[in-house]
Amino acid sequence: MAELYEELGLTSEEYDSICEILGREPNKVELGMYSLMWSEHCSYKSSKLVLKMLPTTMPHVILGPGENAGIVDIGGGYAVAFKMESHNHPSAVEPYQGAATGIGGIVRDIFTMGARPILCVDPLRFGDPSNPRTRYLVKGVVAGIAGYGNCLGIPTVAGDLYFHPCYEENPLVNVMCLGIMRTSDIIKGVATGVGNAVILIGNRTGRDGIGGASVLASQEFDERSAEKRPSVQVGDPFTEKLLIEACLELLKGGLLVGLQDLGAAGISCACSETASRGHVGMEVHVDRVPLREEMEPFEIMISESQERMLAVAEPEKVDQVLEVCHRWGLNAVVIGQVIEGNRLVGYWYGEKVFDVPVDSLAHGPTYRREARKPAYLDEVQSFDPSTIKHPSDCNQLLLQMISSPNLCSRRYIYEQYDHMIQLNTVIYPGSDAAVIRIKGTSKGLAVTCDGNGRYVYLDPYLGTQIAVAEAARNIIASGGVPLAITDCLNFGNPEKPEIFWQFTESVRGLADAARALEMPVVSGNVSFYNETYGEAIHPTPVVGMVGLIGTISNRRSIAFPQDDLLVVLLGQTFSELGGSEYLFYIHGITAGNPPSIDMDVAKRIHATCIEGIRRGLILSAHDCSEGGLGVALLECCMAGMIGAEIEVETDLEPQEWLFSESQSRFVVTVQKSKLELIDELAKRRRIPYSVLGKTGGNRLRINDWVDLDVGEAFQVWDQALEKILS
Amino acid sequence: MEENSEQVRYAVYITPKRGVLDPQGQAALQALKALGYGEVDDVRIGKYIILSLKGDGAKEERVREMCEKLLANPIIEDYEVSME
Amino acid sequence: MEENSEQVRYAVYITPKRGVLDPQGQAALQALKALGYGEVDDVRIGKYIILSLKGDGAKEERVREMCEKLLANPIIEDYEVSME
Amino acid sequence: MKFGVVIFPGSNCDMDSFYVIKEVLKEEVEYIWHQDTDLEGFDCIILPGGFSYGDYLRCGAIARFSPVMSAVRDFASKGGLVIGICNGFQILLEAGMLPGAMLRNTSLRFICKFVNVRVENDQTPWTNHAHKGMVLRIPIAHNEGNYTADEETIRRLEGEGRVILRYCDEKGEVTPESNPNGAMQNIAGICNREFNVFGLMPHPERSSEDILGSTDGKVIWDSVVEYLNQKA
Ligand SMILES: Nc1ncnc2c1ncn2[C@@H]1O[C@H](COP(=O)(O)OP(=O)(O)O)[C@@H](O)[C@H]1O
Ligand SMILES: [Mg+2]
Repeated sequence: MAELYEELGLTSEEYDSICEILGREPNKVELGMYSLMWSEHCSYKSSKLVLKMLPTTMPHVILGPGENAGIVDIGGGYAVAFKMESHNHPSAVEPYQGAATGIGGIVRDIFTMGARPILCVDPLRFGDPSNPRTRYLVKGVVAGIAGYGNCLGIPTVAGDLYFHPCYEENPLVNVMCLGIMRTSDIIKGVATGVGNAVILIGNRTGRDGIGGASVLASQEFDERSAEKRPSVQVGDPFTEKLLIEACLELLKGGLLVGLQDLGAAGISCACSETASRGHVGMEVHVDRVPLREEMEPFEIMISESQERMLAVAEPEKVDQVLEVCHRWGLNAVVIGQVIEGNRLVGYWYGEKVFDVPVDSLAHGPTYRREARKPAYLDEVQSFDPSTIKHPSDCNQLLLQMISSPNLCSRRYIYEQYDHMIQLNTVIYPGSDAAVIRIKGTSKGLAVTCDGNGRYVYLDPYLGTQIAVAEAARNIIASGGVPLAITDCLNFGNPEKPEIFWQFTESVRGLADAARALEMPVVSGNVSFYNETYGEAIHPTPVVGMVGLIGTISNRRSIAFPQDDLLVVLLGQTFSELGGSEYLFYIHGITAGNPPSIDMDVAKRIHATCIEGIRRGLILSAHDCSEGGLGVALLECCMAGMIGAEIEVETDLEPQEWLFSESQSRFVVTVQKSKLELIDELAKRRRIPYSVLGKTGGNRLRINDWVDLDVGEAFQVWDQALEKILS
Repeated sequence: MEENSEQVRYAVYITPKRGVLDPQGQAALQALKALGYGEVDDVRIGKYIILSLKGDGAKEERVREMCEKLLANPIIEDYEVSME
Repeated sequence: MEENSEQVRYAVYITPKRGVLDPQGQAALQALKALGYGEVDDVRIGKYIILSLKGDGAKEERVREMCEKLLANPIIEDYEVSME
Repeated sequence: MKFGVVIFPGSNCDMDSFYVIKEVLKEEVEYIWHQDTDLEGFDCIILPGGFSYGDYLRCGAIARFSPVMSAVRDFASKGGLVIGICNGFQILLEAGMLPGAMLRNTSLRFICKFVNVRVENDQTPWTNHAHKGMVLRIPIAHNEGNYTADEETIRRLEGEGRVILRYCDEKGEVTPESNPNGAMQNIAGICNREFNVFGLMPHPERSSEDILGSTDGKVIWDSVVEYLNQKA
């Protein structure tokens, strides 16, 4: 055993500590279980301490991080559960199945809490789209998300998509799911009650995703090692759909004590986590697990076969549980029971094959990693954008900008997702946040995700604050009030001090911004080791945000709604081209300081927009972010096919005015007669604003810089992604 | 499309790799059992591709290449090629 | 799952009927051409189904029945059956 | 008047159809489990959209063997109304209750978006509230809506006025550009010879409320209600 641990990714200290915990050397099964459960992915051993910085409690938080998903009270007896996850590495290996099983995993995290999943969100990052492999990955990933999510009948209503060469070999496929439930229906992933049955529901177990631990097999089965190869996980959305319905029915019928999805580290993880949360022990009869092929106990315990759930039920309810599962056409087998004490004990045809303390598996080691500011930062930050030479034709520049892979329409993607099913989507993808109505109430939810890796690369603390602020603006522009955050933190190898510094700074930015905007972080995920040949991706925290719309008729879209409205900019434009899409796309530069953000100003501008919408003064609103004001204005025009006449005076260069990515800005429309009220509002909150012009016609004119036919611009913007990808 | 004397046809058989989940096959298996075909033990569903190639000469190498590059997904599928 | 001496395997080949549009085949044809396989004249994509049946005796009739009933759609597909 | 919404394993628009009948039309509606065979008391059966049995072998191929389907066939042969939406349409085709078959969309991609369809026959239980030539804006959401049939079948469908909906542009012109999936003759919905069985790819339940951006789909529901009221 001793020589094996390293191949399994354990350090010698970790191995020693396992021996100490057990008072002996672990056997093969135990070693396999510890190696998975103590992996970074399952144990958060590098990130745990840093994540403590995040604000997680507020009055409306029902359940914070630590469970399968965070739960937030939205009033009226309803709560929402949501979480974001990464499926980066599986998607790099097999884009369709990797992305598909990513959706499968995150959806299980939600219904396992008793919530019905009502939407998914898919933040994506890929390499340079001129590379054929990138295009293959994009198409595969999008088809995988569509293939799985559409079959489940869960609308994918939002997402984002960035291209940068740093993601070439290591694309990011993050997925978020949100579910809704009555607050009284919440169930936890906990095992309690000695004697209660442990039931495995769903797909048979195969050698899926056993990965590194397969060395345990090849040690003994060299001649058969090819057959013992782990399999790439293949998604089975049909079974997952049945699982959703069966589990929700079980919960509704009050038949379960606890419910837990199976994800990474499979049965080992589900059993040890539920037992640990319930402060009990558990006995597992590994031979009872329904198999797809012949497998050894260690393989069964760590297999990551998809579409499986672990339920805990009182003995007298077991028959009913099995009946419900069978009616839905699902396998369901009692594989063990809750026992006294604190050990997880496994049997294989009566013979004991593992016996470990539950908590030692469920809570791996904790590390305080070294952090060191990376050397590249001084260099990239010292770049001065005012030294670049601007192309002079702004009209052409704006057209070029809206056809950039990072700014063009995402229609090609979201049309492949069923974004309407469940009859709740009332602001479709393509606006700022998506808006979902809550049937039976007058309320709605706004959902978005954001995370500009370039900003975070250039300044992890500031860049992450911006991600939070931008997400909040998306929510607000859609008529919502930000409620809570989930996140997916995608970074390189945390054992490298420079990476760990990025991570720490980024989490500090997330924490500070969340506190400033008074939002809790209720769930999330950390994905480390996003590196290829020692080259890390841009540090990429992705923020998922949920907002509440008190009255659904207060939802707003970005589209200019009619002619003859005033176009007003809340906030102010500075000369801030550092880290901008303009620098990246037009000049091929990723450098400079990202735009500054003053959280106090941000808060006041946010409050102004919220109040303006609530009082019906603001008729449309659009967050101004990547691509700057020029792009934002054109997007408002294209969304409603209505032009605008913009006249402004400014000390900025036209290109700066158009493409600077200054924070805390909204482009809004108001009736001329209501301008006074907007003025009052702005003065009261001491925020800068300016009237840019008015809507109307079918052209966007900006000073003598820009004069574009909206319909023609639309064609360019709308078709760009499909062209780029074909 | 038109068939000429110089056309050769290859058949490509693509199957899910051993051990890889085959939800399609499983669904068909269950359906067949429900229809009374209890004798069916297992169903695996793959693809059957017929390629018509112009000209003569040994083509099999090229067809294998096409499989590797496009037609099959070697990560989860096996394939075989035969001349018709 | 388990293989035993009494198992027989049948292969079913399902192809799009002549004259019926085959969007997948057409897409593969275009993609192959774009990849430089100009020699490809036509691609038809169908299904390759492997059935493992218990017991012995002549099964082919039963397998044909399964095709008629479930595995193929006679409006758009042809099928062939062969013992492996 | 009572509607029934069939739940096949994998159906996922069942709740949407149910919701619209109950909350928008305010009519009586019940779910029907795929193993049930008693359709006594129902006036209209809805085979909803979704991915019955995952659509794994072929869309609708496995669902057509559900016990409920023989009951639905009997129900239809006695003149009961049956509407198959999206996957429901595919099931009706596989069951032979409507002619033809579905191929994959020519783009080989799932497509979810609003499309325009033109009403081709307003003398049916499904369209009596519409008028011929009327353009309805209704969403589609499918992978395989590329309708195909042999020439003879198409001729018959056209000749007997059984093509009920056709993809068209905003002005009602039937053009190749307005055909989202490659369907023959831009066919979006057809009926059986008796006009009591209707299959369509667009989702009328998704366009029956203002808040969802269109109420054009409601024309179909209103027609059914009107028809059933007249019959009663
Ligand atoms: N991968 C995706 N999947 C689904 N919708 C997407 C995706 N990427 C972008 N969208 C949608 O397109 C719109 C524009 O996205 P984005 O430019 O990221 O918005 P913003 O800049 O306002 O955050 C949003 O409605 C977003 O939800
Ligand atoms: Mg954004």
